[in-house]
Amino acid sequence: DTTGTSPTGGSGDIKIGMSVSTLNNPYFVQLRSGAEEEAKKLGVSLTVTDAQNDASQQVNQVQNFTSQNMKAIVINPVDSDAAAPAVKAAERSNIPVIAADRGVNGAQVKQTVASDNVQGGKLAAQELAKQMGEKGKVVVLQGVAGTSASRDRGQGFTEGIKAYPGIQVVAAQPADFDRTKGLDVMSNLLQSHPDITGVFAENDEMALGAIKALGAKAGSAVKVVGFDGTPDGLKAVQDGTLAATVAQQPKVLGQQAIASAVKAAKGESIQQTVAVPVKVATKDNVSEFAG
Amino acid sequence: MSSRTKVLLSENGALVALVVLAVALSLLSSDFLSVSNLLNVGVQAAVTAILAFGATFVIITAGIDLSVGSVAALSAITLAYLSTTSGLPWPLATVIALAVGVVCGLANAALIAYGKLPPFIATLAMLGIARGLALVVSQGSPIAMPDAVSHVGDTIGGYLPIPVIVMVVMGLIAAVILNRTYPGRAMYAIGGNEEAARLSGIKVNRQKLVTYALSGGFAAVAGIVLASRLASAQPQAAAGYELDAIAAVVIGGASLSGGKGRAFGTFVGALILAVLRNGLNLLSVSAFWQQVVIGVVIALAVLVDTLRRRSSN
Amino acid sequence: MSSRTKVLLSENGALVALVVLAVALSLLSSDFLSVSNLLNVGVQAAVTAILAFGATFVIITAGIDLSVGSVAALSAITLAYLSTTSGLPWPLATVIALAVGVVCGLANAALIAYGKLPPFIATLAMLGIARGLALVVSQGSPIAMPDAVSHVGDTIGGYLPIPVIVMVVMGLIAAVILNRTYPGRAMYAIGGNEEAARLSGIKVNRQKLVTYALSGGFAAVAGIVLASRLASAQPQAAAGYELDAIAAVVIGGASLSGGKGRAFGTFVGALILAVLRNGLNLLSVSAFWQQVVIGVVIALAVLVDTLRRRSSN
Amino acid sequence: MSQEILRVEGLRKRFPGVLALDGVDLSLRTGEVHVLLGENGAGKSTLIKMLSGAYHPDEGRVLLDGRPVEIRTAGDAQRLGIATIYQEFNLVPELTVGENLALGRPPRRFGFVDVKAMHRQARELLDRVGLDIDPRRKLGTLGIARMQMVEIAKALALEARVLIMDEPTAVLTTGEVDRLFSIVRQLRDQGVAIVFITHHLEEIAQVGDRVTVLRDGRSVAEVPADTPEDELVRLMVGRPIDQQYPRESERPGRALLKVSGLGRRGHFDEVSFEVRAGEVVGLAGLVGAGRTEVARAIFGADHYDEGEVTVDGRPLPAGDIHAAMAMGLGLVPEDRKGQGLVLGADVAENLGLVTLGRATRAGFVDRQGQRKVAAEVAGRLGVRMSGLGQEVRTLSGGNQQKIVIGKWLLADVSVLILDEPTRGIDVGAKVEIYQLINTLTASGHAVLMISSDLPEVIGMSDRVLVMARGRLVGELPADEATQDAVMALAVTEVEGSRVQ
Ligand SMILES: Nc1ncnc2c1ncn2[C@@H]1O[C@H](COP(=O)(O)OP(=O)(O)OP(=O)(O)O)[C@@H](O)[C@H]1O
Ligand SMILES: Nc1ncnc2c1ncn2[C@@H]1O[C@H](COP(=O)(O)OP(=O)(O)OP(=O)(O)O)[C@@H](O)[C@H]1O
Ligand SMILES: [Mg+2]
Ligand SMILES: [Mg+2]
Repeated sequence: DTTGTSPTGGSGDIKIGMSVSTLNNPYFVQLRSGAEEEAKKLGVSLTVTDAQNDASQQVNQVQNFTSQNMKAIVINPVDSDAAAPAVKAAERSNIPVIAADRGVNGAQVKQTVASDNVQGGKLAAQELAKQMGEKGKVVVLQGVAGTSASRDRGQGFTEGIKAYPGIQVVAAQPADFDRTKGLDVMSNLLQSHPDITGVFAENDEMALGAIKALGAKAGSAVKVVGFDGTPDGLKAVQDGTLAATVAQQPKVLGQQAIASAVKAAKGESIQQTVAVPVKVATKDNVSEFAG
Repeated sequence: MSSRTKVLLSENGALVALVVLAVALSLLSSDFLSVSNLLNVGVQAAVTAILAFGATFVIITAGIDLSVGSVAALSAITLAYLSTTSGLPWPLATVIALAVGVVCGLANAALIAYGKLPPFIATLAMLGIARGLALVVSQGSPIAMPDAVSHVGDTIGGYLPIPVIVMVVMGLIAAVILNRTYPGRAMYAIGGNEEAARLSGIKVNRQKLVTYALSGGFAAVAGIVLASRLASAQPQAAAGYELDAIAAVVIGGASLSGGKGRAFGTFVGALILAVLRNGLNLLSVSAFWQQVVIGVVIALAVLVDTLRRRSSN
Repeated sequence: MSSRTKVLLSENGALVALVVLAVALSLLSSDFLSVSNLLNVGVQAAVTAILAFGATFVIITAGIDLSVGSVAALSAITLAYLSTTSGLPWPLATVIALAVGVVCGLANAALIAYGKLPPFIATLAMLGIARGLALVVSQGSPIAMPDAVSHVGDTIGGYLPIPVIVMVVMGLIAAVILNRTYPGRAMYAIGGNEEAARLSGIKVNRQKLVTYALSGGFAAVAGIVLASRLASAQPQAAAGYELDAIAAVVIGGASLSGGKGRAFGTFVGALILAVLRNGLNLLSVSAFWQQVVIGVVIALAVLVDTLRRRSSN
Repeated sequence: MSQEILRVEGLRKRFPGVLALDGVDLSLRTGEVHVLLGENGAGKSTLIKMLSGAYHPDEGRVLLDGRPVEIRTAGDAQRLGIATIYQEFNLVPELTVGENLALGRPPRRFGFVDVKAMHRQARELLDRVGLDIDPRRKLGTLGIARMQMVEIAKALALEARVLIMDEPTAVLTTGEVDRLFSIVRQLRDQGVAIVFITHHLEEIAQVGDRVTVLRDGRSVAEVPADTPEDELVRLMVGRPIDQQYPRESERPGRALLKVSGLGRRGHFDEVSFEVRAGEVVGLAGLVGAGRTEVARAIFGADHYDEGEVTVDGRPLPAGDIHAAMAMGLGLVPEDRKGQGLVLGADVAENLGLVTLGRATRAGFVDRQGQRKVAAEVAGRLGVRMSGLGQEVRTLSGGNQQKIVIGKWLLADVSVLILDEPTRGIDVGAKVEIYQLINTLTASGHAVLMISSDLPEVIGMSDRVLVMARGRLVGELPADEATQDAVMALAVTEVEGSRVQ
């Protein structure tokens, strides 16, 4: 057809739509660039939309993809449960759907490319405990209340930290995945808990804010563990201010999702799940994550 | 031009903007004018439109309701919690969910009418309170909607989406209330000149209760439609929708200083926002540029209207 | 009571609420009243307060500025981009960043004064446009701030935080503008009765340009302070701060219908919000309940004020 | 010999649906008071708004000192030396009196507003118009009459060569009117050219020199100010009016409204009187005597601290407008813009406001029926409008006032309280309103009429009550009520009055 669309990455006749939960967060920006690189490499046309963390807007976008006759859809769900109707709608139009980063509950997708947030939370707990010498007080900086990322990471961390009786979580407060709020909330918590030696932040942005608040204590007296492995986060690991970050390799995630989507669009069979491993980046291994 | 058409166009200048926008999009994208896409737009406008109908009442009285998004979420969570978690029959749960919306509205109105709080503050407080309660009730996790209610998100005959029907019905209700009922006429008088309304025997405080209760009730309906579409009630649903709802009302020709506004205008305003978002997706505008384009088009849409009005004078 | 104190209390009822809140918190948490915590609160209030001072101008003219948060982010990104990425000397980059804020404000005002757009729509459009441009310029990723500028986020002598100083200075500037300059007095006249202002020879459109330009300029300062605190400019910084800024102004005694408002009141309003958030952290209120508590306390704070005012009549 | 300073030729102005001005000529000389006369909606205010820069003419031109001038903004008018007192106040209630007086041109020092100088200048101006109030007081707390004096003082501050006054006396009582006239004469003697609009015909001979009569947007005559009133009326209305105050008294029946010992701290004290069926009771007094406050308290618009009100023998709960209306009370407020009208709504909507409840069945309003009755009342009062759908904001001042009264005429009230009911209404329409008052009392209803227009109170009342400083100081039957007698009572010094 002769649409006036101007998709990014390639001009092949395979059109793929991708709805990203949010582009407000460097993590998902990287997910997108991985996807775009792969699309370019494979010569397919890719349309990326930003759901701005709004599940219903995401449903709208997937519906719009079906009107546009996309050959495959990649959805990075805002919420695993809420994505189901969108996936069903695509299914009715016989468009294969790949879930990236988070799974979809209550509907069948062709493939889930995910890194396990709960698992990542556990790894974060283990790494933090290790660096704290398995004792001391910890505060948790939570993401936006009610989001699945916050829920799963928090849950994993809580489960993981139970294994260390010497470690006590003295406070858990929301900082909305935001660097400024991470700074403010950490400053406030330091007033009531000046003796903490560990911080778990449910994403790198908040961790970086917390490091600002901790000043010289960050990396020495207080160990901060973040989540996501964003460029700024990895850099902080390198500098030694961030003790560790749970890196999810968003670029790999994006690449994998597009590769699978193209296969599905061509009618090739693909695996039910692909797990992109979560890795803990510490000062020792951070160089592996560069790029 | 018949006088009816004239009135329609002069009082709903936004309609002109909507038509221009639709024509432009159908030229730019061959996908836009398909029936299925237009129905899509309708579905996507539904939640904002229903919230905006409720906000229209409030804005006509020169008030503002920032809490509509949160109240929508709280109502949906209430419904899902009561029926799915507590096992109440869904019709009862639905009635209670609607009542929750109305009660939130009444609480807003009580603070405004009797506590003399500025509507901005009272409803900003409710924005936080209702959202917080939604999180508390749901423990931060989505709750599945009962299947019976989830059908509200479906289509009739695989074609006509029920959210569109609900939107149209709520719009008609809003129009009838505004044009034909005592509370509706009182809203215009209160927004136009509260003191004159009071001295004419209108019980201003009581009418404000009605106004905000309606807004809360409409928000509850919007919340249920939203949750039904997703088959799941989300504690974070409709966050930030208050600005969209108010924008729809103002694009539709109402004034935040009160006394003006129509249900039809609001409907057009909500459609403009939905068409715009749909169009940007169809045209694959990059995510970073989308916000810029939305901003520019909203400004242009209202500008068309004011310029047209000025030149016709 | 001296007549000055009386005026201070009667025109700034929010002060009473702030005192009550502070006393309550110091009873509930032994950490609250320490000097270091109070300085913390000051730092955390700074960005909102500076944005709110700018919003005060606009609200006094019966306008509204929803774009302040986005404009703050765009200015900060501009500064960081020009100096870090493009290698411009930081003083020049800073001047350009401030100019960007002012230009955004002027664009708002042009739409409002000459395009006759409702301020809500014009600034909502700018909210999207400025945020979008911030994303476009930064490609969605944070940009490091130049070290020289980042010192704005530091403390003097390891104690006195510079953001607090900036906040106080901006507050004084706002107060002087409002009380002692022609544009300031014109703002009150325009907000109180725009027609009367026009017929008294005030160039209303030109004064609106000044008003929104000031709001944009203040937003740019706020954005730079915010980015300096993090040593990094974030494209998503200050998202949603517009509601906080407007709330601070209204809590401080201004009316959205214009003609009323003072810089000191706004300052108190911003402090109330910051104290509240700080207190919730100190008391470790659970994430789900925080929004409820914030909502309730904001409503109570303003209620205290209106009830006190009513009983004193 | 005075010379021509301002000349208007063939001015034309069209608004949607109305041709407001249809070729107006006017010639103004230095040192004269030129009266503009015309029915409500004749185009007087529109004409002067084109001299003040508020509107732009569609056709025609304005010459100042013989040269054509473009007056695009209020600033242009100020620079040309034209100052205007508008019919509707152009003041900012939230600001202080002093700031209102300096609006748009505050004194400055080093670029900053010099508040001290501003208040000093304000004090001088207030003294000039004889207003003893603190310039630091918020304007919004003043009554209507004193706002009018502030508006006058504000115009004086401009030291203009041409001073335009649109119905400045409409809300003033005799005392202020005298004060105003002495200021006007003084300015005239200094060579200022003054345009003066009024509906009080007796004022024309007192201050005027020449009169231009407008009819239907056209200037139809220019006559000397000592032209007999009958002739002026004929020129203006097109027909003579035989009787200005056509009161037909009835035999008073039982007491419908009874007020006993009413008091509100700081406002009024020990107010007791009754109004009987078929009666028109006038309430006179100086500005600030507290008449409006008493009326509002009776109607339930304000609270009161002591005393009791009964309607037809039944006690009326305090502060409850709805109850007052249910028992048959009505109030036409003095401030039409602030309290009487929904300016942004149309004529039909405003006329139907009071009867909204009555026109409602099962929650639904019979808007068709409402429009029908509204059309009838608008016709009876001769409201000049393009249709029932015209926004009230765009009606002429007098026609707006007719709407405020009209909406209460539609309600079936047993006691109607009128606060300055004929403010700004032309002579012809006034007689129409008086006839309606007669109809009301003839059918056994009662009227309490507050008015600063002494001839009106005296001409239309069966009894006149006089207030001073928040107290009732006397009562005069119709045949004893002369202007002198009323004034003598109105200036009574009240012993122990708690009103400042
Ligand atoms: N902005 C406007 N839009 C529409 N019509 C208007 C507007 N302003 C005035 N008019 C109409 O112009 C006519 C003349 O009005 P104007 O105010 O000049 O009358 P006026 O002579 O001052 O009457 P009054 O004695 O009642 O003050 C009226 O019919 C009025 O309704
Ligand atoms: N809003 C207000 N706040 C405080 N005091 C007021 C207010 N309005 C009026 N007053 C005071 O109440 C008294 C009477 O007011 P007002 O001037 O309205 O009386 P009035 O007899 O109706 O006179 P008129 O109607 O001729 O102006 C005055 O002392 C005035 O200062
Ligand atoms: Mg007039
Ligand atoms: Mg009065």
